[in-house]
Amino acid sequence: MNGPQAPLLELRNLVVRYGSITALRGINLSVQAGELVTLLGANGAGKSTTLRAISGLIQPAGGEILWHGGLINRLRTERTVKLGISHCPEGRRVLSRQSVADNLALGAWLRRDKAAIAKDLERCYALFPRLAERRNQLAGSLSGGEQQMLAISRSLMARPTLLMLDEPSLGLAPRLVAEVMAALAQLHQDGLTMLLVEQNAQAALTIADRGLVLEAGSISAGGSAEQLLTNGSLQASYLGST
Amino acid sequence: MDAGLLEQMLLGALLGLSVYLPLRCGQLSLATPGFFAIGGTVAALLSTREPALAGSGSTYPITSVLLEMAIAAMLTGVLAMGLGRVVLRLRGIYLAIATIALVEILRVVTLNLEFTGGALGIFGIPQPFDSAAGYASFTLALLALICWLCDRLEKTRPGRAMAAIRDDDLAAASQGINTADTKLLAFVLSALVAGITGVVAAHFFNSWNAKLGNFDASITTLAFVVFGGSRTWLGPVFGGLLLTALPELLRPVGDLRLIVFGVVILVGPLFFPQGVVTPELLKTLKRRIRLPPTPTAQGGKP
Amino acid sequence: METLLQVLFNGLSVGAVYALFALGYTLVFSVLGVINFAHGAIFTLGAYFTYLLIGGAVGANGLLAGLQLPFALPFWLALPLAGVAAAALALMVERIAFRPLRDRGSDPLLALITSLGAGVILVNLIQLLVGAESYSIPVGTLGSLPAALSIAGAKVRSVQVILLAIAGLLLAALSLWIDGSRSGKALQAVSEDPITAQLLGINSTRMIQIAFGISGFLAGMTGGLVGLSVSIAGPYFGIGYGLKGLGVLVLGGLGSVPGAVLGGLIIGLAEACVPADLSGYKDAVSFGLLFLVLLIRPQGLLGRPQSSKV
Amino acid sequence: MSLLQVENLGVRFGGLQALKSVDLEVQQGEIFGLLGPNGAGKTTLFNVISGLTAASSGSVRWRGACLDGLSSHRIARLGIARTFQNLRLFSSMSCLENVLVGLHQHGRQPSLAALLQTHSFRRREAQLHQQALELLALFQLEASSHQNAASLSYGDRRRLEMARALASRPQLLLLDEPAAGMNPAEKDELQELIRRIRNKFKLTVLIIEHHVPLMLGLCDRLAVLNFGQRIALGSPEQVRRDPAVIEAYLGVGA
Amino acid sequence: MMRRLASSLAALLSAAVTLSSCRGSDDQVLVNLSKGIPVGAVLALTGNANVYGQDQKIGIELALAALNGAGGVNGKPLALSIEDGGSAEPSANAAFTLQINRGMLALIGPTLSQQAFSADPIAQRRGVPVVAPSNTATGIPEIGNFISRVSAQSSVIAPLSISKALQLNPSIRRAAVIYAQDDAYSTAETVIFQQALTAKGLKPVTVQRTQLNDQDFQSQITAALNQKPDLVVLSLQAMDGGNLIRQLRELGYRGAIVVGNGMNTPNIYPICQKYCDGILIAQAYSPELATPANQRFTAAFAAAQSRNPKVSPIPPQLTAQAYTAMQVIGEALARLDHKQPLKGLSVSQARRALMDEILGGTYQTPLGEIRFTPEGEVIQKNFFVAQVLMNAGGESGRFSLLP
Repeated sequence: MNGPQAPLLELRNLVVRYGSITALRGINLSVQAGELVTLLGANGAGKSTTLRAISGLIQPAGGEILWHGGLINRLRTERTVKLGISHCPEGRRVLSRQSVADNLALGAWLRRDKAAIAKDLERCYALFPRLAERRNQLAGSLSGGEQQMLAISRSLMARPTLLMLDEPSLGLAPRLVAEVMAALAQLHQDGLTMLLVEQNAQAALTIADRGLVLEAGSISAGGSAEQLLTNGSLQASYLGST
Repeated sequence: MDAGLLEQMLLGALLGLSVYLPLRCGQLSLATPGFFAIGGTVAALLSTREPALAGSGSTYPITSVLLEMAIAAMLTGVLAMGLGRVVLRLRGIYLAIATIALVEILRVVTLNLEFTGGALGIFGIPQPFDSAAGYASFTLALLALICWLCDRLEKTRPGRAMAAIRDDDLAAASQGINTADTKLLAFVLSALVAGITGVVAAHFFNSWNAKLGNFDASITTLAFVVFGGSRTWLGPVFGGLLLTALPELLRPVGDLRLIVFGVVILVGPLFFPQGVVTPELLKTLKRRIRLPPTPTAQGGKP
Repeated sequence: METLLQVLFNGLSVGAVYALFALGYTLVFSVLGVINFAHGAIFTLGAYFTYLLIGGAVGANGLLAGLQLPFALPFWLALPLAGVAAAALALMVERIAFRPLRDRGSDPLLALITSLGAGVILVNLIQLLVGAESYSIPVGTLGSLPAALSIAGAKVRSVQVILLAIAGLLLAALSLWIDGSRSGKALQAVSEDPITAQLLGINSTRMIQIAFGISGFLAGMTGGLVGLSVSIAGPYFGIGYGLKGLGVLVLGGLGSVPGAVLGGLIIGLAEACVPADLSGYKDAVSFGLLFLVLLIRPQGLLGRPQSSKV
Repeated sequence: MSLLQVENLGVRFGGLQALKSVDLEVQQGEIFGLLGPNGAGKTTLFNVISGLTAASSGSVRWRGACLDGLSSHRIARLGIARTFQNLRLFSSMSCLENVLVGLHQHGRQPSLAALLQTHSFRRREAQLHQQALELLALFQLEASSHQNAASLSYGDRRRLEMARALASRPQLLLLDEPAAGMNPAEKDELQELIRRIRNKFKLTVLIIEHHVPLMLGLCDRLAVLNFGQRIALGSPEQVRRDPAVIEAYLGVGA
Repeated sequence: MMRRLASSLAALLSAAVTLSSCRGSDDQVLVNLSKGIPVGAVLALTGNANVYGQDQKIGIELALAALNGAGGVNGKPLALSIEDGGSAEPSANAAFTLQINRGMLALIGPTLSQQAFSADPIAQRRGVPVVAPSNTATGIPEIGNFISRVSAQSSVIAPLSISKALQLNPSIRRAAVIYAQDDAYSTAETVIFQQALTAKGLKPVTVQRTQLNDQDFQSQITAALNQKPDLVVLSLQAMDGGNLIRQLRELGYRGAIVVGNGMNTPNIYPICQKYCDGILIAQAYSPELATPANQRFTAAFAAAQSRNPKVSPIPPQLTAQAYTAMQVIGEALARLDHKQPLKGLSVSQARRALMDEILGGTYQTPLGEIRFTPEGEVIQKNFFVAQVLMNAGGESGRFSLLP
């Protein structure tokens, strides 16, 4: 541990390759405790790859991933989850053949504190009341929006220090996007640190503290959410005009 | 190398091609030993029971062998066409198991029928060649012909359609490819190759019985393709030649020979996940030996 | 005329073995989506382990000729221990033939061949070490139990009743574990989506090992039990079950635990129903049945339909 | 007569009603958009039209003729081509070969000619290659024509899939989320491209896309699906103001 | 590019064909005696028939030791080479060819009749004497003039045991027959058994079929028992036969059991254990035959097995027949060498002359005195019917020769 000023998560010059293709060409970023940082960019820019490298699903080819200042490059996924990094994957990936309650119970797989788990379960149901109504339903029978809520809740059940979300708005009706973003804002307000990957830059920047733009495996721009929202050139090429 | 072993290797290569053809359009069919057995039984029955075919010379006439091949091809072709319509609706491992079930049913029926000789089979099959080298030359010519056809197939429209189905059959269907017919074509071709191979094998083995087309053979022939590579016809040919020869070449290690054989088929896929012969390997080889590009073989690519 | 009850007994006595065999197959299939062709060899080794643990001696033809353990365990202790040894062996097979492929994300088809290779190695290793001769567990091993039971005129060997009972017990235990326990749910999670399971902190590798371990344990126990019922017929003892087990597995539905049991019992019963005059067609009947079921229900009786998302 | 007519279409998967009595008519030459959240049934509708999924009730008509029960390759040959939401390229093939497969139905040759590689066979093959290269050029992919499709960038793969679909010379092109994963600049380009190919090839386009501004700007008419039902139909302006659409899809803030 | 590779592959293969076709003229060279007189065996040491090959290997090696111990062939030792023929035709053929190319003067094998039908013609064409130690199917010596066997066909042995059973219990009326239908030996033998039964007015009340690899016979047994038989006749191999007898007895059958030649091995003792007791067996070989040749053989066998007290010291029939095959070749070689010294003969001359010697001789073997017909069929003087007597614990037993 490098002292109190060390960021919660820091990437230094992170490089990731898939075979001969270089997906990340030296990424630097840091997330301070309590921050909501959003990672923007087009498909194939390397956003998901960044999350996968942090959670240990893929091994970086170079650079460092620091957690509380300590190197976690080579940790397997279940170890990073144990450290408090929870990765809510793209496309929701709920376990469709298990019930909502079982999905949530598996979210707390590494925890043994039964009482606290029960309390967290109630918190999730409070955050997304629709899940409570459907707790005994198979996850596969939920609508897209409900599945996204389940995926987020399931990640929360691990009681993460850092929640990483990969495109939570993907394929949702604009109305539901607003609902999910509101829930995320609520979690942020409660003090949860988040790293949010989004294509819907507008929606993400509305709730984020800071944003970074990834382009072809490198970070091309960054700044506070307000700066990015008002930056003219970014506005044109990344944020679109809604 | 001994001509007898070479002949067995060539037969292995042919069987490898028979498994390869459906696999080229993504169909894991293990029916090859069944069609092989049908071809063998046809040859065994005709050559031992049909005096008209025997000819007058000291050896059995080649023309009769060719006739047997034609009959075997017709029989396996028609059978494959009928069965294919039914089984090719299945996918992946389910198709594999359904075809294994067919092979087993065929084996049991052959075993139970009187005229196929029951457990003993049919023996005393006449010889069209007086040496193994004669067989090897004939089979080599047959293999060359079938390889040439496979090569042409891969470079033309039906071959492209097959490759497309293997990559993604829904997308292929959406490009106007009749996936059912194309799969059936591959299945029938596979059956023809296996049936014809069976005819040669029956003569070469002098005798024929139900055990020659069984479950073990299904898996072994699959190993030829997986080991050799399933992206180009050279793969199964290579796999068939090598894996047939290997147990024989390993005789000097004595009691350990099948253990070493097991190690080879265990380790092979670990080091060559795409099989030993891949299109990439061929490209690299080409660069190594600096062959000038041959435009026709490039399929007309500039 | 055979009574219906007798046919039922005959079918169940074979079917129970098929079911037990297929249970181990299906467990590995459910998590990895591949068939472990070394399963038959592990079953065989389970039988040999049981034989050795009850104090049996190795014959004259292998490298281990004359070997005999310095102790002789009662059968009831030897059987689960043989299961454990077989489980250890299954873990080795997983390590050597499956994990390297998984680490490279290779085509699952390759695992068919690597596990086949592992099976070939094991079978020939057995032959090298203990020879090809048959070994038997002594008839009196079950103590004072009568050799056969007679119920309403129908007869069944006691060994088969025990086999059936153990098959039932193991099935119940396995179902309870998979559907009722936390780790069972985690196993299901791995089988549905290994990546997500990892993201939840589930160690996929560990769960796959557990599946292989249980599968090997079941195979070893089954091998020992069948060895109690019939002689251990040399290194190829389990290979015959390999093919039949495959049929059972697919008939019941790949990856379905109750399916494996249902498939085993159905094939056992179907074979028992073949009249004496046609008994030569027994195998054709079971595979014909499998073939028909596949055509009508391509996913097997209790399997989940394959779907490809567009 | 409209080019494509969807009448009272229903699709049921087990207990799930994916489409409920949907009616649509697509006119020759128009760009028709389908909006709706994931799971609303948009892709299912595409699958029914292209023959990958069977309808449980209702029917689809193409120039007045019923398409029910036709397999997808027959439908493709009638002049309906599509792309896929999750990109279904032939990943072991080069870009050129992908497009050549798209030309499948136009490359029929006598098998004997193909075996013997007769002069006419080679000339015809060369022609097909030429056509494929032209299509690749249209989508700025000619430079990577020999590259493996799997190695292309995401945007290029999307464009290659459109090139492949166009190779069959369709009259109706079904585009399933063609802009997914593109940045706004690319989306703008795409909008232009779709208009251009519509005019060049005299196409009718049926498009699914989530990006509402793109759809409003591109489409002549739009339909909105929700839970398998059509909840709105009309011009972009009409749809945007439709209270049912705002309630179920867009939300009040939009 | 593909075409280049393809054509080089084709060239390579054609070269291999050409090269290999130049072989075979080796038969004209002189017999290579540098390592001893070359004799080959091809046995099923792997695959399903491995247990038979294993038994045969012991017999051949014992005979080799006996022959060479007695000075070999006029002072020259025999050099034996054993190759694994697997349990299928392709590997048996390959092994035969390999042995022939090595210049072997005679071959023993292969283990199974099916393999013999495939491999023997190769030896026949190349003019290599074959002495089959275990092929009992009809038609083996008829493959050609170079093929002979020391394993008597079932037709001569099987009826004896039926007569004996009826002699022991004249009240037998209902016979059930069971055989393995995928086994060449079993299917041939059951026909003989059924004819013998019919000849005695005992047409089988039921015929049940099994498969070689079957282990559970509950269905066949209960179906047979339903016919209330008082005699069960089995044509099975040792493994399945042993299992079937055990299950038959466990399911309550008390009547007589007659088994065929395939179960003539002590290997059945550990399989059916105490239930083996009392079965009648037709034998082409009896360990109790009191001739000097057999006593030498059984003593040698017992000595070889003595290092392992758990193993039966009594030789199985397959071992005795394999021993006989080797002995026949050894003695024929000795006679040949007397007439025409091997040193001066080409391989093909030696082979041809050896075949004549084999067929011309009379041999005092563990099987008793044997000779050959001109076709190569064995003429065996002694056939036996024995009854299995197990000891009290059911761990071991013996074949007690019936008068």
